Amino acid sequence: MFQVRFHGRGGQGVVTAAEMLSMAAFDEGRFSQAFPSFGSERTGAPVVSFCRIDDRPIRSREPVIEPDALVIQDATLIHQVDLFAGLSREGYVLINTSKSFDELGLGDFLSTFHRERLLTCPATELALEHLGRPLPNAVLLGGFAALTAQVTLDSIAAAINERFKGATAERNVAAATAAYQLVKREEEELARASTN
Amino acid sequence: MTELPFAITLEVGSSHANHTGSWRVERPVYVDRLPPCNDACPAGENIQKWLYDAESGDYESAWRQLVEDNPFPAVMGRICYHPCESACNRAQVDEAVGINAIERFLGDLAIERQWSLPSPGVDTGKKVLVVGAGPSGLSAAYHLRRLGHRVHLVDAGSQLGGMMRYGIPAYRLPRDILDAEINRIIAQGVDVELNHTVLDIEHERHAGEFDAVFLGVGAQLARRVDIPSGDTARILDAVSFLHQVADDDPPLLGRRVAIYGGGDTALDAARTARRLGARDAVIVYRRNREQMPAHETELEEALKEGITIRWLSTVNHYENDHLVIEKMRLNEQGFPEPTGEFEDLGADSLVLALGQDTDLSLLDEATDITIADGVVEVSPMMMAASNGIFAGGDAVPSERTATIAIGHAKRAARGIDAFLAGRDVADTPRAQLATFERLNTWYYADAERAHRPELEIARRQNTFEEIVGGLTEENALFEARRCLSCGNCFECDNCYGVCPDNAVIKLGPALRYEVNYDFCKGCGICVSECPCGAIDMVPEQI
Amino acid sequence: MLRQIEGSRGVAETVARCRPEVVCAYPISPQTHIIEAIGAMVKAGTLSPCEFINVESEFAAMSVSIGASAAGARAYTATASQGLLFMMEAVYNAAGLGLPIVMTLANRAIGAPINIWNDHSDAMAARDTGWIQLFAETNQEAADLHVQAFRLAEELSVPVMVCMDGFILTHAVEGIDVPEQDDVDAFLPTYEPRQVLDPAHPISIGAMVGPEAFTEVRYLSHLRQLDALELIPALASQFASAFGRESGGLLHTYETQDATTIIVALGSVLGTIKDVVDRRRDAGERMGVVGITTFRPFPFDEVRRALEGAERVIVVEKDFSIGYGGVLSTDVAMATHDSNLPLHTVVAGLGGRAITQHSLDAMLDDAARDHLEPVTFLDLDLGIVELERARMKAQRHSGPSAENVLSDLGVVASRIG
Amino acid sequence: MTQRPVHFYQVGSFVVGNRLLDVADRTVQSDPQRSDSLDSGHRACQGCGEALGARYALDAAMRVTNGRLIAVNATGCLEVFSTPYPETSWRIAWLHSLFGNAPAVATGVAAAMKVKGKSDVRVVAQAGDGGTVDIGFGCLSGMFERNDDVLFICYDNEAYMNTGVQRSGATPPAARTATTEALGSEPGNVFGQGKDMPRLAMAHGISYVATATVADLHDLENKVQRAMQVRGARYLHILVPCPLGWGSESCDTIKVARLAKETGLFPVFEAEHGIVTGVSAIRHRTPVESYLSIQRRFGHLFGEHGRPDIVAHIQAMADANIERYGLMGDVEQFAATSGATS
Repeated sequence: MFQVRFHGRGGQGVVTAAEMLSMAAFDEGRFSQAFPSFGSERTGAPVVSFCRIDDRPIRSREPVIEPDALVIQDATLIHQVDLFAGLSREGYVLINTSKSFDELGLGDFLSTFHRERLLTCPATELALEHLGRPLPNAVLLGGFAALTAQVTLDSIAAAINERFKGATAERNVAAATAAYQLVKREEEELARASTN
Repeated sequence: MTELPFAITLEVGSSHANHTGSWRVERPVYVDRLPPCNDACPAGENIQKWLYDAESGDYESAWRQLVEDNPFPAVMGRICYHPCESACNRAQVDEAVGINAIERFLGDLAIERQWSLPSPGVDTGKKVLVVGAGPSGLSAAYHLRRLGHRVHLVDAGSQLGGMMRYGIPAYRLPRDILDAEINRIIAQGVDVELNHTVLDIEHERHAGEFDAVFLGVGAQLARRVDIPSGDTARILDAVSFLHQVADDDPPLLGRRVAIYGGGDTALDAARTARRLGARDAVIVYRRNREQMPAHETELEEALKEGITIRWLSTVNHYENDHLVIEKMRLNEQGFPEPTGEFEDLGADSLVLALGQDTDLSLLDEATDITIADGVVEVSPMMMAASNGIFAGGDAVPSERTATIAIGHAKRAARGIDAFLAGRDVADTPRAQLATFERLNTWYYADAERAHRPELEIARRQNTFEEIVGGLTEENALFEARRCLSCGNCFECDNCYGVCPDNAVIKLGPALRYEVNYDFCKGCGICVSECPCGAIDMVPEQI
Repeated sequence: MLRQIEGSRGVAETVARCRPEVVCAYPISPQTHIIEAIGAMVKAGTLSPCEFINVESEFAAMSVSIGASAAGARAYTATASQGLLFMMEAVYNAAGLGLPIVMTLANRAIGAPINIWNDHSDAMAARDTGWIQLFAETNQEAADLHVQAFRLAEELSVPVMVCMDGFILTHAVEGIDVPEQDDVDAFLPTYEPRQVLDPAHPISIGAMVGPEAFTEVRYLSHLRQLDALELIPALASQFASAFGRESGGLLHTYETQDATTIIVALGSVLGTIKDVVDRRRDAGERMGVVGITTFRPFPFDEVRRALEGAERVIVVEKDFSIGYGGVLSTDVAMATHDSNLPLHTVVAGLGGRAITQHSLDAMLDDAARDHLEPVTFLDLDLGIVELERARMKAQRHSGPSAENVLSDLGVVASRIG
Repeated sequence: MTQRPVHFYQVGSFVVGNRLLDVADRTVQSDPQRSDSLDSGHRACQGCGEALGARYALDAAMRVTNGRLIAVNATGCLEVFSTPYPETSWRIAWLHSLFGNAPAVATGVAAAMKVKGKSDVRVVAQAGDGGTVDIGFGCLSGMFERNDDVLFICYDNEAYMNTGVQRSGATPPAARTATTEALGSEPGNVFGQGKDMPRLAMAHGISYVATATVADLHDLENKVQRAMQVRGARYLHILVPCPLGWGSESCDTIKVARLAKETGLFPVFEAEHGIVTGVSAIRHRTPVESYLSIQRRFGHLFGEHGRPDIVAHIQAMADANIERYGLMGDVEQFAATSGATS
């Protein structure tokens, strides 16, 4: 079972992100489950959502406590909320930022994790570029596909198309694809760096 | 539908099992009370009933109901002083119902449509002598014919009608109307003998082998007083004056006429004098207006026509061209007494209207008859002598009006019928009076009285044209519908509608209602909301 | 067809395929997504004929349903928590009049303190209303139960409440196979009311019944619920053969055949519990689960049979009768009263607190060591409690406990789940 | 002599069934075939105005709808005295649910009729003043606002009679009830702002609002008929005196209602879409004393320790109504509005 936890703020589509990821997995014939950390979703309030992906039916309803991956849609939450709680040493982290981990002050903390599984993605910028609105959720899913390989970019695109319609869908797909490529490039750079 | 859920769902009609009548401590009961108009009518008419018929436009039924008691609707519709209207409960709401006007409307309509009176009863073989063809005599004849008795009607005059013809001026009672209603009675098979004065009733009776007698001789003798006067002074009495006018042979009165007296006859004489051309018609009366016996309505008409009145005055003597009047004053007892003050009143003639007396000389030979104050004493059924002599009208003790005379005649006819059959008259008990307090006047629409048109004063100076016109059918109907139907159910459905327990059963047109005592809780709303007070609340025997 | 959709959507589409004729609702979290979806289908004309009525309160929602049902229409509504309490008078009335209304209850805690998150306090408050109460373990079952609920309600003339955990199910996106229209039509005949308001055959419904018949009326309602104990399994098996999956019934057993410890629970938490049980069985513990689907009428015999052979019963319930204990536990104890089977109540998940496998494991470890108290509150923070107790002891005007506890906890928004 | 059309009948048109009117023009209550929607055997007190008002209104509605009618009833006197197991007094399709939900239940019935294509079946909801202005107000307002196809009838007897005459939002000032005793310096009910339900209904802008009393059947039936001729939410407020609660004589029920109107204390009018379109003029203007003094609930205002000041206050309220609604029209008009023309 692969468990993902999304962090963000109300209005950033945190819940939708988890849902779309679950749809993407579903499209690939896998079992998945997405649900929000229930609350009265007010704009700006910290929000968490979860997604589980597995090859057998998912029964457990507990929130994701030991995530295999974290998607952090809003870097400003880093020092407010215990974002990394339960994250395994094998875990993946994708942060929506154009800064580096050191700039975010996470350098030391993350040193114990697999470096190549810790990536950033300027999703809000990409969203502004493609959608004209700062909605990073679908964009980040492209990055997530690239980072974790749990789902393909195609299924992400399919989920986006299921969730959105027309131009919005197209632009989100484009943005997600851009993010996917960006993250892929990042990975290659890291790989190159590590070989040197 | 499958069988219903237990208890929470119920079938319609199930509440009929609950007889709420057991709650009752008082029960409503339908009654018929005596309307004040009926109570007050001297002719004993069932006014409420004939108005009820008239309200629905069924004038013939109304008229037929009317002539059950009075064969002179058209006449009475003109000359009756209608005590019914004085008693009418509606007077306390707005104005009395114009009963008299409707009566006249029906009477005139009957003449116009030539409705005939109910046919005479099966011949009894009995013969009744009726002396006097005035209102009482003619009415008696009518009622006796209806009872199947043969009637021989004699009168000293040359025409039928008595005072209706000779006492009441044409402007109040047109002759064609009078003739029409008289003829209708005669057409019932009344054997008439005119210009015949009965001198000895016993002799007359035996000669004609009459089984009974009705005396309707009226009061034809004018009272006279001795007034000192010059030889050229012109003095005559109202009775003969009006009689002459009725015979189209009016006496010469001059320009200034004085009338002495305070009764209706005095007013008739004065108004007649005006119509004969008198410039001044002055009534001299020894008391004041309050004490005047004449009917108020008549007085007002007279004043309208320019009649003047010298109140509290007596005629002292009559010089050749003027009267000397002595002023009177009322003492503590309200009696007039002389003041010693005198004044003159120019007069070319003096008409005495000081009342009339009855000529009872025909009774001189009759046995066991009591005569007091110049009139014949009679039993409640108008019997004057046990051998079958009955009397009515002005000849017996009572107020002297044609209506009363007609009432006498009806009662006398019933008395005679009983006498001839050798039985007593079962006196039917009168129902309780339908008083105003019992009415719920809310339900009666506001409707002012429809008045009869009147002839304008100018035209009254020189003609004997009838003063008071009749009602149009529309107004007669309107007026009839102002009746409150006091004390008698007129099927307005109020009781049926206002019962909160649906405990009043409607029996259908003319059948009225009955109370379903299984469910009547005795709340009494039907009683309160009955417009005409035709329901009583009576305690239950518990 | 299996689709990855939100639980609320799955329920809404299923209800629509049951062809309700009058749907009215008043919004309350976490029921909103259900009625929003149905409202949209009526507006779009995909659910027709149907009157969708936006009422002014839950009291009106149930009242409109009562009128519609009494007039012969298939009526549906949905609510939660405070909403259920606000309509409670009408909830009793609907059952008393025997009107087969179906209502979804998106289970949620009852305030004060106001709390929008999931537990079973609301359903328990309606325990004695005369409604049949079915609890869904998954969103698939939640959807399927509605099809059975209409059939059940209309056959017995008893209203049915389908309970699904608020947010945990209503807002969870997972694979749901929404029953196909044809299959639903085949399974669910058109509504033939036992009694109906009809001017052609006037009757008076809703008479006042006094002591002379009230007991009988109540007893008859009881008998109808006992009939439901026969009908529900029958419908479940019919449903299974018609739709090819197990849903509904009186209860589900899991690994109970050889179990010495059996956990009894209602609703979505059963999934989490089953995962825990699987792990512990791998570790050699003989442990099983009984998930109760039909809470009212309560299937005493089936529960007794399911628990035969167990040495310990642990009832995990998301509700609590203050000053008394677990509500479900009491019913289970009634079912097993003749055997003196040790029974533990574990109150968990109140007001939306996550029931984690970790906490369940800790609890079951205690049980294994026979350290489990008769009544336990899972993850109870005694420290906080003691602080507040001390505060209250110290000063009369200690302030509102809820707020005090929050401030002791610090930023709540940061809590995960 | 002025020729006037004969438009008055012997007893005006204020009686139930004037024999001089065409049968068609008489009231429903004069009809031997009337539906008797509320039938004999009910357990209402003697002289119950509510029993009367309910039969008047529903029989009229039954005539207009040719019997295609369903009635919903709130809890209260009417419901209790009409349907105590095992007997019902209703002859129509009738449903009782709760005290406060009659408007919503009626909405449900109407919705069912609509969805089943039986829109010819009309729905009436009825309640006492408590079920209307107090506990039922929320549902009523919602029904109005949605403009559901329901005629709501309030039988106003100005207190909670079923439970023993406790004060309601419709209880008039100074009236004594079990919870507003005639004690202290301000005996009886308070002089509050009042809860003018008809005007509250008008404020919803619904198609038809009218008031009536059991004292003028023609007016009441005309209003029921007009109400049934339109669709959507409609409101009819009928004053129904309660001999028990008001301390009036059982035989005076209609008289008391009549006085309520004639004094101006209970304005009888109708309104369409929030605008007053007609009033029943006062026929014989009457001082409030004659209305108050025949009810024991106002007994404390009269006699030795009477309170003329309070009576004056109530008179002022009546005068204000007369002013506000222009209740002093001429009788002709009144008769005309009462169907008095032939």
